[in-house]
Amino acid sequence: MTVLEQPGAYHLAPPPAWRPRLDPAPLLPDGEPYHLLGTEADLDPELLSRLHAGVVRGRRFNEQATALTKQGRLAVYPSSTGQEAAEVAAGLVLAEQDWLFPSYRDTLAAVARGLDPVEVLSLLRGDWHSGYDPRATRVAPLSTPLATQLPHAVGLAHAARLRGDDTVALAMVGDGGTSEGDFHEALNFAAVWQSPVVFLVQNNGFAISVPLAKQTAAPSLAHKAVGYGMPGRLVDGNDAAATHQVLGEAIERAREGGGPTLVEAVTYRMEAHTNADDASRYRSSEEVEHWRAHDPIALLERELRALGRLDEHTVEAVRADAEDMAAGMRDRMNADPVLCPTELFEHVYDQRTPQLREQSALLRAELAADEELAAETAAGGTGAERAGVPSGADEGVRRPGSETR
Amino acid sequence: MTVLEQPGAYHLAPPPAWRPRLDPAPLLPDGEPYHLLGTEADLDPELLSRLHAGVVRGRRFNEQATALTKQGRLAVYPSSTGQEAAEVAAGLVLAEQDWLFPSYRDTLAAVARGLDPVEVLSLLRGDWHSGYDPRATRVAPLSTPLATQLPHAVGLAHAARLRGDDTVALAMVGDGGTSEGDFHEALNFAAVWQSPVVFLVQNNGFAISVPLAKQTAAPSLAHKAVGYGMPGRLVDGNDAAATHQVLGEAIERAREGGGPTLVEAVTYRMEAHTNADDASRYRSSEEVEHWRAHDPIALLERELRALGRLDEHTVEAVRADAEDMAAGMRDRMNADPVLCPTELFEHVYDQRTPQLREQSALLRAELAADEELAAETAAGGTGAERAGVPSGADEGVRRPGSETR
Amino acid sequence: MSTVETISAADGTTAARKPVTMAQALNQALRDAMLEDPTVHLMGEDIGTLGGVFRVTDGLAAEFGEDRCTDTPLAEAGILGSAIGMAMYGLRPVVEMQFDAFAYPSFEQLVSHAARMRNRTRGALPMPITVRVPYGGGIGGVEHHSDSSEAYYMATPGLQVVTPATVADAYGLLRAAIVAEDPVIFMEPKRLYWGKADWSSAEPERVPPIGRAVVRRRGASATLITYGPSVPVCMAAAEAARAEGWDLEVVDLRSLVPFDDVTVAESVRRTGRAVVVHESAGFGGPGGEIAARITERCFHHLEAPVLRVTGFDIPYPPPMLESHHLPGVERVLDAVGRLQWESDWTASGVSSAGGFEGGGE
Amino acid sequence: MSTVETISAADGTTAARKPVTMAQALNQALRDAMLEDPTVHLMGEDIGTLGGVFRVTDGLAAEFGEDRCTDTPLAEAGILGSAIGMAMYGLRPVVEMQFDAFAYPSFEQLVSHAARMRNRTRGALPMPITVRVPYGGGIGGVEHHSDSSEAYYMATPGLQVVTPATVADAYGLLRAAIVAEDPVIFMEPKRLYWGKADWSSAEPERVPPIGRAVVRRRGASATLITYGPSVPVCMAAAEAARAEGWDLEVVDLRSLVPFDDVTVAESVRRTGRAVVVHESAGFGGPGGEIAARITERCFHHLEAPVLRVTGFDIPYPPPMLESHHLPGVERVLDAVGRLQWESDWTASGVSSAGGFEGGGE
Ligand SMILES: Cc1ncc(C[n+]2csc(CCOP(=O)(O)OP(=O)(O)O)c2C)c(N)n1
Ligand SMILES: Cc1ncc(C[n+]2csc(CCOP(=O)(O)OP(=O)(O)O)c2C)c(N)n1
Ligand SMILES: [Mg+2]
Ligand SMILES: [Mg+2]
Repeated sequence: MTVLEQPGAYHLAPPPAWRPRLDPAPLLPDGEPYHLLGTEADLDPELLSRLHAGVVRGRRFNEQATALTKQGRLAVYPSSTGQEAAEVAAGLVLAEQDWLFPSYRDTLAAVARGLDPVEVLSLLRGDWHSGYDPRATRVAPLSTPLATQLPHAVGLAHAARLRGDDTVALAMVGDGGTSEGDFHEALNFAAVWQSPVVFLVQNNGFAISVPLAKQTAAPSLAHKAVGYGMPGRLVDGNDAAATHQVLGEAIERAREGGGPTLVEAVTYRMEAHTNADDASRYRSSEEVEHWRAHDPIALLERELRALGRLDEHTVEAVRADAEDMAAGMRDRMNADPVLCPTELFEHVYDQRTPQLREQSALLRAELAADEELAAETAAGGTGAERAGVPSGADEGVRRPGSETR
Repeated sequence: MTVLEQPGAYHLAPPPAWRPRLDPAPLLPDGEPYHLLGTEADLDPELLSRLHAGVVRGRRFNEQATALTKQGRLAVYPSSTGQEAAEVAAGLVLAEQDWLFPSYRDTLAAVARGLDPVEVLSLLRGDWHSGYDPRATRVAPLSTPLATQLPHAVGLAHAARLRGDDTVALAMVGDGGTSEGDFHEALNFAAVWQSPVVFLVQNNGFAISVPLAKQTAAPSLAHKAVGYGMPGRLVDGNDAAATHQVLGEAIERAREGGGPTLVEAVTYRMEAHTNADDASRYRSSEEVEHWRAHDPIALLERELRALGRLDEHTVEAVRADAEDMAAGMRDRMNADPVLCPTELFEHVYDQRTPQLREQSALLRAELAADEELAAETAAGGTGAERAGVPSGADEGVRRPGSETR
Repeated sequence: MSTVETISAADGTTAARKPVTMAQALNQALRDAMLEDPTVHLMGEDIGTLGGVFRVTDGLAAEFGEDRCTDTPLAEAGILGSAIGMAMYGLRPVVEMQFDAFAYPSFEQLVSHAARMRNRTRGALPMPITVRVPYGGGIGGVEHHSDSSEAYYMATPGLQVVTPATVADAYGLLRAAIVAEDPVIFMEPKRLYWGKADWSSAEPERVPPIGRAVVRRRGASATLITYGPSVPVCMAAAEAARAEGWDLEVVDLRSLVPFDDVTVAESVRRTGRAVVVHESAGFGGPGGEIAARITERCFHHLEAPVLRVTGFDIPYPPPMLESHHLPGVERVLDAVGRLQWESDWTASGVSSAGGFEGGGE
Repeated sequence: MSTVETISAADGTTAARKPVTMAQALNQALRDAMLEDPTVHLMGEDIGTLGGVFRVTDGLAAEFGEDRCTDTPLAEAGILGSAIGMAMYGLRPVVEMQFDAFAYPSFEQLVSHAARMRNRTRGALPMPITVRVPYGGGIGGVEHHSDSSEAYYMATPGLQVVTPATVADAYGLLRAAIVAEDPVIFMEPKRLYWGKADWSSAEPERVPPIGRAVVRRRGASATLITYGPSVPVCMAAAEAARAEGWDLEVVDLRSLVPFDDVTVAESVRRTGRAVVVHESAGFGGPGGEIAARITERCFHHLEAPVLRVTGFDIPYPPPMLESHHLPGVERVLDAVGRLQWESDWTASGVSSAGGFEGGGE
């Protein structure tokens, strides 16, 4: 029972598992968000111009998408106005073989990567859950359940590394999403596996109505990196050049086998959470105005102008390009999408089960009966009435007053 | 679109949400686990004696429980041999009004707190899921799903604070459990709410067969505290005095409104994961021997002896006390528990549903029929045969070879 | 929805009534529960300052303070897990899950702890927790915003599962859920949130307790058994069925657990035919259990097998296709038509449908 | 278990056979799948060095390296979530959940992603993931180690749910699950892990594909419909029933999703009577769906309602009481006795049992 008899036990060196295995200092983020615009830093004007065109297009994209909600052409739109710098930097920084894992707010990052705006908007338009081919575009579907896409990014990056590919995954999440268990599990797996993945947290101050102070007591979200043994970086998310650089460094580090990085981009959501949200319920317009003065477009334009790379002609060209994109969106989104109701049964499994075959036949029969009926009577019953829901359903989208996503 | 026209935007101070809100330095744990035994520290001999009696009893408890598995009296036992210092410190450090949230390995902490060993062993004996009254003892049921008890501890501590009580919750978890999402969510809630809760991670080097290096890449588990904005402490978990002191400080801090603390106690599991596990599959006996030299009982005895507080008489008394406890356990555990099968229906809901009333009646009728049959034939059929499972079931417990909990 | 409202308004109280939405009645129930019992605490995402994305908690943080109506961090397991701890300390938490599918992260806490803590501790730690889950579709919600998840909860012993279809039940059942000593999954049909009925907040009418179904419409030809968002659909179907000469009875289950076998069996024995209607996917959904129970209890009274009209066995569709998925009046009537009426006895009927090689193409 | 083994061994191959446990056959299936397809990756807790707590992955890390048989951190959502990402990149992950109840933390990843990713992306991102879940009781496991969680998975469109009851099926179905293009929840009955049958690893007998039920025993009086751990119980019951003059047919479902309506309906139409047997709680469990489907398809062939013999509607009991909970031979025979045999036609039968006020005391 007692081990008194064991001589000298205590004088042995404590076992090796004891000591912290690495110095935390290099993992800690800076005390201030890193920024480049407006500093003396020597910046690549080509890159700045590309970022500028991107954020201008991005702002226009957000405006157009919001307008489409008013016309009933989108079920809902979570705008990234104010956050265009981080969104565009994320979309532009990746190499071709890299993957992007956007959250539901990050349509813009996908568009900046070059995806078709209309395809990216499928989820929010409501014609299908995801409208682009993730393998072809190397953009995962927009993730609605918060933080759940982060383990996917880790798994994909891990698989790529196992295969010997030099693919990196960039995974995006909001400040609110960092509270989810999946955030924790993803970062831990990534660090243990040294997976080539970069986590980009856009801290825009709010999770719907909940301010950061109710979300975390951490010194910063970037400080969470320490607990996983990966470096944390804090960056001015409205500074497109700084965000692009920090992400780029993290991605190259990952590509070279250096493992994951957590990047916190500090920014602000200028609009309400979605078009259905009323932000005046939880924040002051002074706060919003304060941030308007730190607009990502203005920051870039000031810099470009100082470099002599922005004249009215360039501004006009960039604006025209953005208008073109918006006009295209408008035209194509105003056309009703072609829908095939029995497609509902096509992709549930690789092969339809016998049960789904039956159900598909049932729906097909109903649709045929409807058509017959419609042929008979001018103003015949439609699928919507069949479903016993209020009319209006056939516009594709009905949203009761305060419904938010 | 462009905001070129806005003059001077960039010269406004960046918004306040930007800066890390507190200095991470005070949150960081020491580079070495804190220890007291064998140092020049001035220690309370009374406390050392209590801790010594506790760890000796604890070791004996573990031995006796393991022996009971061999006799088929316990379904399984996860021993805390080697970890008695942390277990006993946790059990003894709490004030009467405080709550303990043990994990499945922490029977010993509950026993050290004063609970009846036989009641604490119910889960592992298999007569009921939990054998003591958590409200009366202020010990939550042993938690089997890892880390799930941590949010409970936070909620309870939060509730106590809302009520104005000075209750603190001490929640225990293993190194493996820190990887679960619930660990993350619990620590975050506690920090945001500044709940009076202390998280004690016993880092015993393994989660069943998985070594710490496959569990985390963090500098230490205590470093995870930084990401939540709470202090992390690293302590020698085999040093009962140091662990008791670090926990005591954290508890008093919590009691006074200072919020939560994460404590990592570095220790080692000397036995296999449970009696059903074969540790030789995944670790060397050298490693085990290395740790045997840092035995928690030996550390205390050396200190007490140096203080002149441990003579053979004391050792004998402590040993006798432990033997008494073990004998009591043996006697009581060797008696078959009185079981009432229809109790299965009694606690599912506050009131049995009509369906459960029917099912209870069915079982009662079956039991009555069995009894009649048994009365008729000397070697009649029993419930076990009725259930169509191999005989042996009535011994209460059958474990196939490698099944582990 | 008007049919149901009429019914709920016809139960008879005298106080002044005015049109109230289901969301408002739920809000009132929370307010009254908080006034009556200081241990009632509300927790969830955006339920404080914002008043919830459906405004069900509107004004409660202002009235009772943030400690009693708390915006939590964004973590559902953390919310439910800390609610369990609060209940251990004697509080009575009411949790809001923002949408059906966002309750899934809390599944382990729900199934392994909330549902079992009382049983685990022989009654020492009851779990008087109400989990409010806005559920179901028909609101044009994008993916993950229209799930019908009740089958998961029904399959979990230790949970009660309750769902209102009328304004009066919304108030009455939520009050009952909050005072219940067991965890109640309180499923709020999203598309009925803005349905109005005349109702008096000063003198809310009494409703039957949890565990009791209610016959919403008397009929003699067949029984429609339903709950939540499908109740108005069935009421409309019963109305439309009159034209076909069918007099349908409609049973609103209200409580899926405990299940009211008596009311259901009494009705089906009387009518001899039954159709179970719900939005949730059919396979493995609530309807199988319900149909099986009816058959076990009413076999010799049945003129036809109990049929089911449910959502298809598919993930909930995107908004533009959801109308095809939701069980509607026509689909209910089609099923009623397949109940082997005397006139059809020569036809092959349902028993030849299905089968592994059978079906569509 | 010997009856079943005899049956599985009777399917007829010629290679040398020797007694093999189900756990060994599963191990062999994993090994063969890994040899055949380099994209097969195993992930889970303790599956590497230790070989899994049930030793099903024994030796595979040594043979294929840690990258293909990986000990993950202890986090089930992380395991399944990263498996999803690996599948997105073209790998074919096989995940081990250590015990049934420890799969719950991964519920959101399973339901909201694994089950829906193919559908979400119109087939662009299939999810060929196998999730191995040791399930069920009868092994003296303490709380959380004996859950039967199949009802949750059955209610989730997009998942296939498969469970073997014989050594040959353990091998054959696991191979089929791994090559399937969809997520398969592969439920391994814990208490059959050590059951042995003569089997040849060199020439494993072919078994019917996923989606097909198998008649394990021919009979004429009534059909027992069952799966997984209850198959041996039903075989024993059928044997015992001969003494009572009943000739029972036993259908082993093997695959709960997709469900084999043809085999089941064919059998029940022939026998006219059916009992569904499973360990999982009855209410909201698989049996309700199965009974309802049978009734829909075989109504006019049924001499009695389809009955169910299942676990009680309670959390799984502690080890010392589990024998009372598990459906056993006697309970199955009691149910068969209530199938309204001609001789009983004057008695009241099952249809008067139950009801809200009814039951016990
Ligand atoms: C798991 C989960 N819980 C809840 C929600 C509902 N929800 C949608 S967005 C949102 C807030 C997200 O905040 P944040 O992560 O900061 O991202 P942001 O909206 O600011 O981009 C919430 C609670 C969800 N989508 N997923
Ligand atoms: C959620 C969950 N997943 C898996 C398990 C199975 N399991 C039981 S103990 C254990 C290892 C625990 O390791 P650790 O947290 O370090 O505690 P220790 O056993 O070392 O005390 C595992 C994986 C579990 N109990 N709960
Ligand atoms: Mg945010
Ligand atoms: Mg450990």
